[in-house]
Amino acid sequence: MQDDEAALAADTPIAPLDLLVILRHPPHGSSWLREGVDVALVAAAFGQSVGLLFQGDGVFALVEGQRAGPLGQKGTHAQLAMLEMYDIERLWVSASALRARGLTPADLMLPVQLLEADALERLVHAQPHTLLF
Amino acid sequence: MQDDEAALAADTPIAPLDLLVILRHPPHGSSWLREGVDVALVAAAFGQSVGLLFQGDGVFALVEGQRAGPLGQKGTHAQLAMLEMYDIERLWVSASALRARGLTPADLMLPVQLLEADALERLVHAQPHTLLF
Amino acid sequence: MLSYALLVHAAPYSEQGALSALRFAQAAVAQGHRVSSVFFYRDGVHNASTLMAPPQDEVHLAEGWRALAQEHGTELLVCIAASLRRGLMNAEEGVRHGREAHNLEPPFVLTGLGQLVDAMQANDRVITFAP
Amino acid sequence: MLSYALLVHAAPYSEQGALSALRFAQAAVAQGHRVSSVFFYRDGVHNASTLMAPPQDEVHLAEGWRALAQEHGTELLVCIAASLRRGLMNAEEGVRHGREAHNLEPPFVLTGLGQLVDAMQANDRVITFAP
Amino acid sequence: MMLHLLNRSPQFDGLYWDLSEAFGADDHLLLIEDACYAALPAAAASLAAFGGRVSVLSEDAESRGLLGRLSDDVALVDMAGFVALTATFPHSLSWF
Amino acid sequence: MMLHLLNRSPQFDGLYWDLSEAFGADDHLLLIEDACYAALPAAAASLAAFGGRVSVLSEDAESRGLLGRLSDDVALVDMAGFVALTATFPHSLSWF
Repeated sequence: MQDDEAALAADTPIAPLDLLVILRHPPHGSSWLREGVDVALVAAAFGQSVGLLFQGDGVFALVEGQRAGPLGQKGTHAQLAMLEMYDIERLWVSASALRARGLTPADLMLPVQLLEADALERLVHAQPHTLLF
Repeated sequence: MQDDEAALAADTPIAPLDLLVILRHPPHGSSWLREGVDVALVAAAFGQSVGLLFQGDGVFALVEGQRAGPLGQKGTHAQLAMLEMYDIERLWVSASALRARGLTPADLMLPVQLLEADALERLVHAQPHTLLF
Repeated sequence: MLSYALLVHAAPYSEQGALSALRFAQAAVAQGHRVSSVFFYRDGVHNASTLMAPPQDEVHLAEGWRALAQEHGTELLVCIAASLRRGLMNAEEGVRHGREAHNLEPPFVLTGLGQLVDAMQANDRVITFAP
Repeated sequence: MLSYALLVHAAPYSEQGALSALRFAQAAVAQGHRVSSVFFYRDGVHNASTLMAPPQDEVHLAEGWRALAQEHGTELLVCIAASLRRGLMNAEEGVRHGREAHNLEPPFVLTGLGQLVDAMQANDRVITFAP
Repeated sequence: MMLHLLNRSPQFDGLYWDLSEAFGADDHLLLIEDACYAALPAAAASLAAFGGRVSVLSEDAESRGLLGRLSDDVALVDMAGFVALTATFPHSLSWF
Repeated sequence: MMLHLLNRSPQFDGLYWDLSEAFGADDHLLLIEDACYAALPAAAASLAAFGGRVSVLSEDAESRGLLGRLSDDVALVDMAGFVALTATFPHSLSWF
């Protein structure tokens, strides 16, 4: 699924987007993730350039093979599958968060760019608007 | 402030109460603690024997010198000061939780009994009804 | 066959806990147990709102609880102190507080924490579902 | 003098975040800043309830927000999608959903997430208050 | 004999610690909701204190895409099994 | 230059870790609500990554009984100072 598994090199410039959404909460157990992605989708629908950064338990949102829960809890995987349709193609993942959870990009449902701490710091500081969920 | 700072000895029997309330959340930042103590006070008002076990950040509820927050947030210290009036006199504190936060019984507003893990386990298992907040 | 009381602290739709509680209650009665009462506390009180209007493709939690009450006689007890500050009130409290509306109706019943204490004594099991 | 938008995720009375947001807003206007809008999302939508009835010795959060709107022209924007599933609706939505009551009134306004996106662009600062 | 219910991810390690203090030799731990992530092999340390007396709710693990990824020493139980555990153990305590 | 707002106790160490990954050399951290407990000397490890660029909201520390107990290298700011920090730093990010 990966078109670029390499960590962002230290000298790669990071272009500012209109909005960066950081997703730290795991999917399913609460609606943080879903309601965070909703903001990203709406901003994109309004023509903004939007990127997502998955940190902490937020990386679990990308695990392949998720499905709706019992009683029709929708989860977020279907929402994430729509990102490309909304031109949200910049998906960053904290490399340390992924490692700590025993996951690799091959476990994820979408291609992502891994960020070590230095690059993650540069990404966040390059953005004019960031929201965290 | 202490009438008994010693940890519960391994062979001390623990009498069952009608209700044990475990308080794990810190005061002020949320109403978990306040609404947990409310349950304890109501049970005591109904004539039940009630004890409180402070674990984790719950030990911060006992820190001396708390006051109402701005805008009149009440906190829980005033509530805790009423415990004796409700005959809630069995207050247990996780010794490890207190140590991890750099606190000693002298920092606390009420006399408590410290419990190491073994005694804490015995306390919890001796109770017919336990609620956690 | 055991009698259960459930204690629900979890807000509807914000956390999974309310759904877990409803699933558990349905599974318990399916196994022949009795779910005597569900006590809603803290943000769990919002499970009782008559104004809840989730999207059609999502579970309607308040409907789920009402069905449990109607089909299995489960009491739906809602803490009055937790409710009033959070914006849940029945017709009687609406009048008392001079409001023109209310958003809590039977089978949900506003009640005090004493009922939680009673439910703990009266049932074989008490299971808490939290955010 | 800067213009601020606040984003409030915190439920009233359950967490301190809603109080912190109100305190911050009051302090910001006291310093001559403008708080253009407060956007209520997730469980923060309950801040808007007309049925909120806290004890008399506690802060009335909805009143606090209304005062901010009346005295300083702050827009009080409430996410409609987050609200409906959680049981907050205005008169118009009440009619649309066939309910006899509603619990959201001006100066609180139901609106979409697009208004949050707009508020982020239109203000110098966006500050989030969460549970 | 006590059944402990846990619903938070291993990120809440203070919670796991507090639970371990109260956990007895004959107790059992059921992982539900976001606690399912504790059943991943990478989170084994978070369950070390519970000595294999751990189950995970299958429907919550399944919705999260975790079936086939879980530690071998964590048992899968369905919702009926969850109810059965609460019936078997005279006391339940929920940690969150 | 970024102002980071944090409102959870040091128990949430995954949160502190994630924040530290995003924290820059010219950034500042303001502890509010239950994050005040991070300013206790016993929690110094939780703030090590932020190199002394840390303040705590005085009214939240005071209501918790923490005044006089705080680490020397954490600055006290009142609510007006909180507003001033958000004015000084062009961007703010809340962690919770």
